[in-house]
Amino acid sequence: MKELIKLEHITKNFGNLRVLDDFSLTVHENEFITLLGPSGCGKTTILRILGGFETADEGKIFFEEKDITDLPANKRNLNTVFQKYALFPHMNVKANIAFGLKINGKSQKYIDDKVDYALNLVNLKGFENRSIDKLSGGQQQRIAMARAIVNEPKVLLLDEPLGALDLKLRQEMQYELIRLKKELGITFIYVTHDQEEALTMSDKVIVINDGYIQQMGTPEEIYNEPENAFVADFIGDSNIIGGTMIKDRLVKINGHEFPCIDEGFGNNKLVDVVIRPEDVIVRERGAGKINGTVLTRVFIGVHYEMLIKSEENEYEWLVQCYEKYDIGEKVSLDVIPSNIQIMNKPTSSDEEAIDLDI
Amino acid sequence: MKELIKLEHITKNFGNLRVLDDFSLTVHENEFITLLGPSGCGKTTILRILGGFETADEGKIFFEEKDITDLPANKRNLNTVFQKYALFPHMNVKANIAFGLKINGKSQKYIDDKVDYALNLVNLKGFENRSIDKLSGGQQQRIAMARAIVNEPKVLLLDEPLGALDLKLRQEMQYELIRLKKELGITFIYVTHDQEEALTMSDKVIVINDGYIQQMGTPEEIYNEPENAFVADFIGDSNIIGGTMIKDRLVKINGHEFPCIDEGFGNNKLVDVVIRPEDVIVRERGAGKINGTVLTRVFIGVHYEMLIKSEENEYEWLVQCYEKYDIGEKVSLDVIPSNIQIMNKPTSSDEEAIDLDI
Amino acid sequence: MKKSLKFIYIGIVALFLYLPIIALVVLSFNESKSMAVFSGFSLKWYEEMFSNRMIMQAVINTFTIAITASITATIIGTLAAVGIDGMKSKQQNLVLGFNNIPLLNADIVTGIALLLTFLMFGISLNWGTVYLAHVTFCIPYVILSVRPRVNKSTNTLYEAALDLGASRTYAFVKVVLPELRPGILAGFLLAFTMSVDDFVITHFTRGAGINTISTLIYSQVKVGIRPSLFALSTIIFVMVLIILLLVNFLSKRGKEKVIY
Amino acid sequence: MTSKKALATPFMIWIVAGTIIPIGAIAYYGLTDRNDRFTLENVLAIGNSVHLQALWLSVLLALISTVICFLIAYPLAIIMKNSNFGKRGFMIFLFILPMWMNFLLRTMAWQVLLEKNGVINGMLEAIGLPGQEIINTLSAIVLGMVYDFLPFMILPIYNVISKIDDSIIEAAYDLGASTSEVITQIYLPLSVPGIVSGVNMVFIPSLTTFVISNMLGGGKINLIGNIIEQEFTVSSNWNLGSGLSLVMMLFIVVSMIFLERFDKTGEDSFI
Amino acid sequence: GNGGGEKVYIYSYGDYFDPDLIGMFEEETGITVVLDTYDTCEEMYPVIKNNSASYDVLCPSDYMIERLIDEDLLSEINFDNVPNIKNIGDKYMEMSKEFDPDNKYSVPHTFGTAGILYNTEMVGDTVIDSWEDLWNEDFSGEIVMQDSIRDTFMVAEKILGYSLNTVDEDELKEATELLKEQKPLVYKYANDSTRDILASESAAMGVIWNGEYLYALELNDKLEFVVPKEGSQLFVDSWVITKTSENKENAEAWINFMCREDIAKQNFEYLTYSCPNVAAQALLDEDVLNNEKVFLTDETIDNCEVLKDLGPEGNELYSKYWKEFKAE
Ligand SMILES: Nc1ncnc2c1ncn2[C@@H]1O[C@H](COP(=O)(O)OP(=O)(O)OP(=O)(O)O)[C@@H](O)[C@H]1O
Ligand SMILES: Nc1ncnc2c1ncn2[C@@H]1O[C@H](COP(=O)(O)OP(=O)(O)OP(=O)(O)O)[C@@H](O)[C@H]1O
Ligand SMILES: [Mg+2]
Ligand SMILES: [Mg+2]
Repeated sequence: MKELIKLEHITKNFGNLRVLDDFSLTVHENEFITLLGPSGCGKTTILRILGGFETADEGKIFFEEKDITDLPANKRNLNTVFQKYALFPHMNVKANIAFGLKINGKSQKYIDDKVDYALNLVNLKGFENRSIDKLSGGQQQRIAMARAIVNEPKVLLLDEPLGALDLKLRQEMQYELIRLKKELGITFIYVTHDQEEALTMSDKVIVINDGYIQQMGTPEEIYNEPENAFVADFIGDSNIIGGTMIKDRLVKINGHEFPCIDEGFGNNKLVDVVIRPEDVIVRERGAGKINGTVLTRVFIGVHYEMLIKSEENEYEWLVQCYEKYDIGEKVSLDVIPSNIQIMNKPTSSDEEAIDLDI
Repeated sequence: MKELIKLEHITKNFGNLRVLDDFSLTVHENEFITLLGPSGCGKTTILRILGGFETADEGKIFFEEKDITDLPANKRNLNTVFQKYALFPHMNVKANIAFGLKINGKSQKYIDDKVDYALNLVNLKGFENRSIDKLSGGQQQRIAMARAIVNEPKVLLLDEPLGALDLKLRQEMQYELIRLKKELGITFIYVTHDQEEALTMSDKVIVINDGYIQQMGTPEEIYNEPENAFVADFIGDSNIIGGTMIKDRLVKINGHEFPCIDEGFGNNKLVDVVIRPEDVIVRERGAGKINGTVLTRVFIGVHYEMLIKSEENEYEWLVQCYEKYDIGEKVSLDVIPSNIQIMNKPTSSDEEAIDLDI
Repeated sequence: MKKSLKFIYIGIVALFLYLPIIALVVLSFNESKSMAVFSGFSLKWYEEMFSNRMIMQAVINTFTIAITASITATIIGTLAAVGIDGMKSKQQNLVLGFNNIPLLNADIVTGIALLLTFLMFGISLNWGTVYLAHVTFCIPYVILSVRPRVNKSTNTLYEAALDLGASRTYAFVKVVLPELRPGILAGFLLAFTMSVDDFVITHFTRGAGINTISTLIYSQVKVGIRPSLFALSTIIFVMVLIILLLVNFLSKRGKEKVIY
Repeated sequence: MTSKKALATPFMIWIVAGTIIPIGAIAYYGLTDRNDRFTLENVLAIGNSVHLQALWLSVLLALISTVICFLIAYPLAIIMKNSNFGKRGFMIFLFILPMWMNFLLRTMAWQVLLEKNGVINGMLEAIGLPGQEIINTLSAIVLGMVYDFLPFMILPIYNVISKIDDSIIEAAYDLGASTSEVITQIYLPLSVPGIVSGVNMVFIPSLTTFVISNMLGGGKINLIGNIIEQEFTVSSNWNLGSGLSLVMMLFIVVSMIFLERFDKTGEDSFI
Repeated sequence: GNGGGEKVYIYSYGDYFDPDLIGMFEEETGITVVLDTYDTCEEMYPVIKNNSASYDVLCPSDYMIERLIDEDLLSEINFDNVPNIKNIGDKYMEMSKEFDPDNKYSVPHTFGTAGILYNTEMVGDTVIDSWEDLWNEDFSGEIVMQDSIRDTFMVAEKILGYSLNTVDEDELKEATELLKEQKPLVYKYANDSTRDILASESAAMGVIWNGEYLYALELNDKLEFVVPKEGSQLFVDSWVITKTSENKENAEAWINFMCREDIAKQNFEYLTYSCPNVAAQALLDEDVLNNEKVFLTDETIDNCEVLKDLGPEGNELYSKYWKEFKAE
């Protein structure tokens, strides 16, 4: 895939606050890239620098190998879908969508066709003359998409476009976005702090914290092989336990030895071990390695989620399974080797963040 | 369990709009009851009538067998936690919590102790003198709880108390609420439109639509045995397929016969069949009854979610499983009898709603 | 627009607004009584100002009227802002329409209308008539400032207080009022400013010997204003400047924004 | 809640006593003659050429000053919106503060500044420019109107503009609009409520002023305000004065209709 | 001190007596003075007529006093309480009879006439001695006129040779036309501020009261004053007491006080308007007393006319033409 956008060594300060520190990123054509990170980590700032609404203190931005660092927003061939849609409240649906085309002096015929096409695409045919305040959140969302799409940008920047919608609608719109992305064949750079959303939608997820890239990869890589405790914790409820790497492919957790598949950590090294709740196998007492007692149990739709307190060292395991165990029941826990994820313990907080330069 | 609250034949109109129609409900002591329904179905209205902020056009409300229909809000022994917290912005945390106690003329000593106790309970010790706007959403939420709790109400009404929080925080607060409920031993009447939340937290879920009770039961009952298509659809992504009940314990779906466990629908009756996505078993081609092709696949954290198109009748099955199948792969689907849920087809839209009177 | 261009623009507008004020301040230190010639620096007009009873009386009248009228207007206006919120929307529109009348009406028409009313009811013009007139034109400003703050959230807070056992009055005083405070404060200040600055309505409704600073000045416009009035205005202006700066400074420390 | 409505009772009483009855009083005087007989003469007197001329001149001057105020205030409001937050409060302060110098004095100060041998001409001559004869002309009156009422244009417009979400402006740029397109297609239509109330706050007082024309017009120019005032003070014909005032109220009705159209809530507009 | 809350409400032209006198009066009598001022008698009239505000003492001009008497708005002065009336010259009491035939209602405060104040340097060689000089196009934009109905019409009427008190519509029309003709030449229609405009040399000549002359001279010594040869208006401003006065004795005390010779002298020195108080005149410098621009010669006085009240129709007529002239 061709390189489309390149951010090189971007640094951005707000007053004394360094929001981005030597941040670099390459986006390829036709990717669906998601920037994922907790609130305040600098996601919006990256998008705003890309969109031309904020200037970086240092660093360069390239678009198709041209330096666009100093190009104003209205000259960039990318469009943004804003978090709160930012639809023009004084125009109707059609005028909103046609705005960019009018500015570019397209013919009325072209505009009409394009608006029709876009409305069709977002499943809102017949909404041309609605006024904006008569639309539901999800509809506004789609109009914002349509407004951006008609300009045929090479790249669409989306800043938490679903943040304001409720769960059901959010799920629907996620499918909608994936469909659109496929039909249009353009690059999406998507910002969210919702890990589920990031995993569901993207080709590539970039986990950011404190202006640093923590990990970058496909959703499966990020979920199954988090590179550090931050990612592991942020990407889902995880059991993160201190352990000792006895030797390659053998780790000791809670005093019990578990075979695993990781190598190269050295012998008898302290490590962090990540085990997903759904990967913990609950067995009858004696049938597994770690003995524990069920503390709490809730039904969360598909399965039960339980806290099981290890009898050896009080660690409370978060466990998901389809079977129902009663509170107070004594059970045993086990994990298969491939579900054990080993990570180096960070030696300093600085090292915790991995600054990737791709 | 003792009966605590009884709503009898409540009817409420706003102008021409009938929001509640002959609505009746009994709440027992120490229950965690959740009112679940789509936006605008009248959930808030029920709570407001209970709280004394709205008067019913018809019907009566009993509290411990006393008629409180005409009692003003400030005389009712129940407290509300409002959707957006409604903390008093000009008072600090302590003054907010102490508000109700002051009004009741409690001694300073009592107030101090009680505030301490409540802050402890919501894990916000040491926050006494913080001003409200210096609290995060989750913290505000907890203070709102604390403020209600100190008055030792018999019943706590909660109107989407977690609606404004983000996913992660929402999950944390759900645990917090369950814990509080247990420690306090009081009745919770909880309103939400988030089905997951309802299932996670409640002893009893009441699904409402258009001011009617659609179904009432434990989370498992609601999830596993929805009584009509509305409930089935609302409670989770479901495959709802038209089928024919050949005879007791045998249903025909997509032209294939499946054994099931439901009885009493008669022979050769048209029914609706509900099958949860996670209950559909994906097998290699030939190993299951229904042949299909994988249309889409997304990774949603724990598992993959796929749309699989039946080759016989184009129905698109929503399927969740842990194994990864490629798009375009040809597979077969199967379901075990206990996971097939049979429902009567509604004959009129009126009948769709079951008006329960308990 | 370039940044420097913006500053130049703001600078020119500010100069336009402040030029007359600078001229007045300078003239207040003029030795001569005539505005035409600056004949040397002197503080004599400041002395005269303090010793001139008419001026002092006008100052007292101006501020007693402004304070009492704007307090009255603030009370009535605040209650009204909340009350209007409880009305049906048709009724609301009607009441707000009437509220707009004194705002939009020409001062001269308002003044004359009030004058005629007082005379029709045989009320002899005096301090009280000026006060009533000022309350009348101050109320709309208060309502305009307070009303935007009376919204759903105040309503919820009010209900939350009731829910916690507060009586209606207690909830209003302890919860609703503090919530409206910034609007009330802004409304009060606005009403106060308008009252102090008013000339036309006072002109028509004042009674014998009831001069405010404005009417005193007007009575001298044709005769030639004595520079002691410049001195007076300079002092008031500087005092207001200091007070506003202090309020802003203090409130910034308290993190509460008072714009004005 | 019905009890809530009751809170407005004092205000309703005040509306009746302070607004409705006075309007009634003006109508009574305006529609009767000296001997309390009903007549339309005083209202129809607006058709008298002297009055018409004054009205026409008043409308013209008020229009001109309203337009000038708008042209000054609008860019200013945009600049104020875009300046960073700390400075914003300061700027509102900057434009409100002058209102604390008595407006009669400020207006009069222009007399001093504009006098033929006044400060401004002195400065112009010092830099070699010809002196301007502004005082006692229509220009001086317009200048006075612009000066006195400019803050009333700035504040409502600023108020509305400052509430326009930044992201809407950015969205327009994002879609390729230039600065002038953003102003004409986004700012202007969105600030209509502020403009309408600003125009009202400037046009009506300009239309009816008698003080400014008295002080800066050199007694040569009679606006409709001067005529009404003189009917009350000099000519003692209160009936005629009231009749003409009734005519002026027509303008107010018109502006109320405008306000109603563009600013339904009445919230966004003033201050 | 305001012993026992005794008060007197005075309503007079602005800046028409020395403000220090108020303090002295209060000191001596314990009566508190409440002062209010007006610009023109026309402004005062409706207030008194409608009794919308209650004043005790007024200081209007001749014709207005006549009108007030006609409309029964004044009360007779009890001269037992005003012994200092003796200080007022007979000549002036005689003049007063023009509008107060029995001398029952008024006590003269000042008198004087209107003339042209001009800047000797700016007018150059032109001799200024006629009202017509105010129509001289050479001084376009440098002429200041009075801004008061009767005083402004007076100038035109004098040029046309009509009476100041004419109510002949044709004559008034003619005067109006004349004034309209002059309008483009006029820098400003002003009242007492004419003095400042001339002092600052923003204008070359203006109509002004002779009482302003001395003070103007202090500000600018190039100024000169003349009473035009066509004759002028003679005015007498007198103290009167309103019908509705609630403090009549205090009002009389005030009038009596103002008639005391030392007070009248002090006031003259402040105001420089000619005072009819002969006892005070006796205390003045010879130069001042002999300055015929301040204390008019009998000849000048004879050439002048006193304003009379014109009755409602007359007033309405003037008002109508005044508006018409202003509207131009
Ligand atoms: N204009 C600004 N001035 C000062 N600080 C700013 C500004 N914009 C952003 N910041 C700060 O920079 C940091 C990063 O902000 P940014 O908006 O990029 O975060 P984010 O990752 O988008 O967070 P969220 O998920 O809450 O939107 C935050 O700490 C924020 O407070
Ligand atoms: N004060 C009111 N006046 C008129 N209609 C109202 C009023 N309050 C509620 N309604 C209407 O009554 C219906 C039910 O409202 P309610 O607030 O109870 O819904 P809800 O179930 O709480 O919805 P949500 O999940 O959106 O909070 C809605 O259609 C709403 O528009
Ligand atoms: Mg953001
Ligand atoms: Mg609700």
